Amino acid sequence: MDLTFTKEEEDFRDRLRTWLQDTLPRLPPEPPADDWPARRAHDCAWQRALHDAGYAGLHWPAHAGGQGATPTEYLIFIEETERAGAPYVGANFVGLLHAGPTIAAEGTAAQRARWLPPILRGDEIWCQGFSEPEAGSDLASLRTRAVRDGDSYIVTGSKIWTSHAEVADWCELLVRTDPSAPRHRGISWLALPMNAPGVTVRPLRTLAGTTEFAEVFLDEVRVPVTYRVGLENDGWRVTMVTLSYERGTAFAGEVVACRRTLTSLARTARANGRWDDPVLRRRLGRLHAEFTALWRLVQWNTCEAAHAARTGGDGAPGAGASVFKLRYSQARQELYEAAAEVLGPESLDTRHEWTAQRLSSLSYTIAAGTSQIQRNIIAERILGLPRGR
Amino acid sequence: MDLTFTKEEEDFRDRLRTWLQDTLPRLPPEPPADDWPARRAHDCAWQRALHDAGYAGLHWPAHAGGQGATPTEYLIFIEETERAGAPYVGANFVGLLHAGPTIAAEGTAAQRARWLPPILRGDEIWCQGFSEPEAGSDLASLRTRAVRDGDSYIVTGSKIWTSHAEVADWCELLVRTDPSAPRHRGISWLALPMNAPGVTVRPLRTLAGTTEFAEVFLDEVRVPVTYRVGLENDGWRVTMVTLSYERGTAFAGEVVACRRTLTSLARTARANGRWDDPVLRRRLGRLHAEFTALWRLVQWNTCEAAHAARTGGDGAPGAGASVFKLRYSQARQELYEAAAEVLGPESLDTRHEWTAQRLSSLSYTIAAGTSQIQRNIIAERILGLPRGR
Amino acid sequence: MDFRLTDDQRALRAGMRGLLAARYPRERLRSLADSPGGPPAPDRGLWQALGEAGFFALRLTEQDGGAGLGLPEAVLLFEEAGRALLPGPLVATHLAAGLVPGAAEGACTVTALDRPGPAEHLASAEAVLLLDGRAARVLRVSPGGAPRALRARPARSVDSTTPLHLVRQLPRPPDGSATTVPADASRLCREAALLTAAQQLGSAFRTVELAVSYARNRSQFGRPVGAFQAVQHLCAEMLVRAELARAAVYAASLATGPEGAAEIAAAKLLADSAAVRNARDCLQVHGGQGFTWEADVHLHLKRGWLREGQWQSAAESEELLANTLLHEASHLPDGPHASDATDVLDAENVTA
Amino acid sequence: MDFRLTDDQRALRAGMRGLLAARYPRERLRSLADSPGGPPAPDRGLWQALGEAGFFALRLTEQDGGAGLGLPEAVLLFEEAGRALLPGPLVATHLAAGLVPGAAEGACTVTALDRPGPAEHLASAEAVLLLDGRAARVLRVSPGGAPRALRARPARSVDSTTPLHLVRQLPRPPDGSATTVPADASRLCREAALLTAAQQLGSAFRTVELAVSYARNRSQFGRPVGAFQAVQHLCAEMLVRAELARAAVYAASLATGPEGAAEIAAAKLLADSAAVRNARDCLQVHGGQGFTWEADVHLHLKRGWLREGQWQSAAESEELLANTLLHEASHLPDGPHASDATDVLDAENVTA
Repeated sequence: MDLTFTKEEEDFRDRLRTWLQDTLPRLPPEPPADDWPARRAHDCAWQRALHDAGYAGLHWPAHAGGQGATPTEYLIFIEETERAGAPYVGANFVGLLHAGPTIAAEGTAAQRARWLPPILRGDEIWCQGFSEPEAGSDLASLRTRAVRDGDSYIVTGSKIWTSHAEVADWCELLVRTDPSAPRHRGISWLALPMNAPGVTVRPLRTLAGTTEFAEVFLDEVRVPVTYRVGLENDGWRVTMVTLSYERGTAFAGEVVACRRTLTSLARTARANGRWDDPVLRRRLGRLHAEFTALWRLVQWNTCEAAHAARTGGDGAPGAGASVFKLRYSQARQELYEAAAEVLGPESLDTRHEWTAQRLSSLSYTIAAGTSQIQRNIIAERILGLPRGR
Repeated sequence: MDLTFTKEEEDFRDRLRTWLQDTLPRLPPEPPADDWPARRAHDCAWQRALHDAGYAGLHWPAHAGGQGATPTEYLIFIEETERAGAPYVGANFVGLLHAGPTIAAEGTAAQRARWLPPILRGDEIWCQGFSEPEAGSDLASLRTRAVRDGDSYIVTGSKIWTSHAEVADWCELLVRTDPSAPRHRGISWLALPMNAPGVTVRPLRTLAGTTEFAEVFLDEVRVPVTYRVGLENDGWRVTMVTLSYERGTAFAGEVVACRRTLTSLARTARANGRWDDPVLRRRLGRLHAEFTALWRLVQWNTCEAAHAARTGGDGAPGAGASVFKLRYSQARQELYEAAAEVLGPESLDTRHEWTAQRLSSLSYTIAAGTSQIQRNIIAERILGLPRGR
Repeated sequence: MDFRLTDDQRALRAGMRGLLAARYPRERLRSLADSPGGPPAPDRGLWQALGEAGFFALRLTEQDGGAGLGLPEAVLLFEEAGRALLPGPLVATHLAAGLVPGAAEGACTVTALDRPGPAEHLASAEAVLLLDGRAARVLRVSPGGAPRALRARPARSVDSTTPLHLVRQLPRPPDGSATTVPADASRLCREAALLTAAQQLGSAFRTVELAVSYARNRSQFGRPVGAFQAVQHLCAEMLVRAELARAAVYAASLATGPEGAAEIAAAKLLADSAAVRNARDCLQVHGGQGFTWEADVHLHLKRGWLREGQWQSAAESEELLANTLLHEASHLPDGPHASDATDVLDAENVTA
Repeated sequence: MDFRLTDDQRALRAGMRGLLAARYPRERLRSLADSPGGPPAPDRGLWQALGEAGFFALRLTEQDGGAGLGLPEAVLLFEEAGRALLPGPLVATHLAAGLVPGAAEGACTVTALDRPGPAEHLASAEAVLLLDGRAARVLRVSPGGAPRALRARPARSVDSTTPLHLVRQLPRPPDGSATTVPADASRLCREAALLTAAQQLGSAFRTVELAVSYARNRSQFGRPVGAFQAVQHLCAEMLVRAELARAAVYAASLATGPEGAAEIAAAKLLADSAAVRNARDCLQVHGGQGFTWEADVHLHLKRGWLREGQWQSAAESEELLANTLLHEASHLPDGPHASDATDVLDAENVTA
């Protein structure tokens, strides 16, 4: 057990910190939340800056154009960028964390050459077409179908909960290529050009009034067979690689941010007098314990992943990530409940960032596998309980 | 909506209160908790006193030897006896609240004449033989079998969680009379004489170190067919009448007692300084709300039962009793958790009554249908959700 | 004692439900929620219809133009209003009937405050009921903006059907703008808490219905999600919260005398929890659908957040209930139950 | 950074587990729990075996007869002790190694107190470590009774394998009976909290195992109860609590410097919750079986209750953590995240 850093890691942190100090003040201000083209431009410029400084695809393998950093270095990167208040990964999320790693792991050399460099440079944006209106937690029941027609698939169906669809160039798409196969078979993974004829994007309004998600309708969209990653009907396995990334270090930056928010809560409570209420104070103290432990759990999972990578595993976080996701999503909601308590009547004003976050936090126990699904995974895959029926 | 009482009800309450004031000071002191014969004698003497004063079987119908009181009068009886600190129903519990009402509802005239008067007079004690080691929540899977042999059944098997078995005269017993029938059929209800050859009682030690329960082993015990109540193989239906009593007003007295305990907690906390902790104080305040509402729910259920009785129903509480049981069992545990908080280190001493109660409260979310089972009942029978599989 | 509703009470409730179904159907709620200019002022036509139906005058005597009914009946009507998420300063206008001309008939809207904090529908109100002192006061205002005397600023309301101002200060008692009216402010505050609790109760039962209906119809993994124990048990706990709150709210509407304040505090506490936690669980049952603007559940959650901060917060209710306990404790006779075992133990062998 | 256990640490843990399996098998625990005369004194033979295995001297330097290891290794050993529910004043004797002759070798037992309250194994101890002041003190006592200086009375211990006294008062500093020893009391208190948390952690993981094993083997309604989602989800939450506590406890064992106190408070808080709530849920999974004396789960629950009150209560940990937050807040730079939107809103249009 060792939580200290090597000389190399400390050097990496120092270089990064210096670069962030130099770079962040020169960035343009954040665009308005509902101006998608401006947000795309902003996010891409940040990604380009990272790329030019040698930080793009930090934890991607070298053969995919990445820097081959260790998981520890990647964690340092997340921690330092978040602490410095750097822009979020934003529109580059799917490319850098889902589609890119999938292509890196499962794509051909030609596919890697075509798709990965523009992701790393911030030239192309990806979105995700997995969920469907009728297939939520039960992702494998997806119905969007792709029928082979010569060198193309003809794709028809609809997808939901697609972030950044309005401004994306590509969509990583799961389609059913063999309707007669068992649910988890017969699925394929396609790269869909968002400008293809037959693709319609309709913004989806969330309960927070925001439109960061969209529905994507596909009406006989023609996708070249060469845009398929992995074998036909092997898309489920290909996808699992991607999903396990989503359940891993993807939340690490958010934990750092939550810890900062917690500190701000204390400061605000002290300023407005609510700090004198021991019930609230002890609640904040317990949240401090929770987020401290969640950060340690991130480190634990990172070290496990690093070990797996060194010993030939793929470095993808295992089912243990469900433990983290389950608790983190709950703790995040508790954090913003506590924030409402700190704010008092001010919490009824949605202009307050914490109120907006309180609303958006409601999706955390639902998105990327509901808490109910996570508990099933833990019970069956980690604890080995018999399959629920 | 009317929570005031009629003149008749107020008169009933006054008479009862006067009688309790006269009678209770003359009762002998409570015997030690582990002296079962003494406890039987004590409980029977109290029941005899009730009988002689005209309060025995208050809510039983007249044809069963009861007083035919309304549910409201019965609730007044429970409230007043509990407030006055009268003895608990104790060893007479099964007779007065399970076996007796079952015989009253389903027995023949001869059976009623044989069994009911001794229950009401405190002459005979009943215990309950329903649960089995392998059939807990899944009561209908019971295995104790009864084979017909002339005018008798030959009964073999074992029962568990039987209160007062050491001192009981009779046991209301569920046995399987048709092993080939579906689970809920093929069960019969028998009155088992506890002194019959082949009956062995072994005390069962609870986590509180007490032995109020026992295991009952039955080795080819001969029970006359005339001791069967209801039709052969109709015992499940017969039993449901009994069980629904258990889930009804049976807890009403305990709610009154819990409200008293809560008041004592406040007094103790004030005396030992813990009242100054707002976290504890607000916790007690919330428990006050819970128990206030639980008492109102008892009144609500009582009025519903009274209405059902007036309009020809059987007065037995319906599935709504699960709502009460689910919340009450949880609230009782929270009450004694709060008590431990009030006591501080003293709570580690089992001589403290609240510590003993904290331990025994742990059974409340398990006994008489676990909380999980109660939630199933509410979801499926009240809310009409599809059967879980 | 008959806790159940009388036939008249059932008829009253059914009438209110019918009125709302006709005048305030779900489409109306949804169109209000989608108002492009933010939360709209109350619908004056509907307000007048409520007035004609006796919603505001309910508890005035017949000679004062009322129905001569009591808090139990008012609770039933407000439960229905909460169920339908009817917006508007319903509680304040109801309390103002007889105190502010036009309130009883639904000819004007009145909002109310017992302290600085959120004020609903302030800009459109004709009067503000000030309940911060011993006697109630009425501040007459001209609709169209927030009155200067309150130092209020408009909020971007989280509840998109309820416009909100955050009020910084109430005018100090000797203030010409506010007129004292013959009503006990603390009684009105208790009644406001109770009627707000009734609205929360209605919302809590409505989200049970929404969750159950969704769970019956939505299929995942080849069966209705309502067949999964995890979903069943969420729904069961929702019902328990609502039923417990109902017992508390109905009983509090009948309570008279000094213990009434504690009963109302219990009612508010349990109804607030039921409304907010049920909406929360209903959202979870709905999965991704629950996170969309189109589902109604978020409207219940946001209204629940607003109502739980009004009139009596959880902290205030809990402290009031705790103090009531202490008061009871000082009157507890030293019966067989009252002895505290601590005393027994303390008397025992101490090795010193 | 490599948070995972080293091979040496794994070997150390395996050695401890092996020692306990041989010297303190489940039958031994059960026979202690059933002792007719109440909770027995620690088994001196086992105590000596622990001493020989280096359990107490672990962190002394090699020249002082120790293993020269640190808190991370101690945490692993105490986790194993907690897992097996090993009774005895393990933490106090471990802390007393080097301060009380014989403690390091397991030749004597030492209990400890940081304030009046419950003292475990007081009657059989050779010394009491007093940690209420700045410097640690040692009170030498003759086994067989509670020392008069402590004004203690014996309790009927809820944990039937841990004899308890309730201590009324610690001897005031200039007291001839207690000798000052060269150790910082507050450091020892923090270490005691951490090692107690490690025991709770071991218990929390053990009750996960017990629950899972029972759920796999017990059938109801024609299938293992572990196939019911309600039971599955109880077990899943148990694991989450234990894993979160583990991350906190292991990290706290590595923490040095001023933030160490907060890390230890977090570890104690989360490990206490994990131990007590897991035992509680494990009991529920066991159904009626869990309510019997024969099931082990109640022993975990009762030990958990005892340990959660020792060294740092939840209230103390939470207040400490809250104050750390405030301290951090005062050092927070005004970066883009640090601005409080309240300030933004307060500057806006106030209509007054």
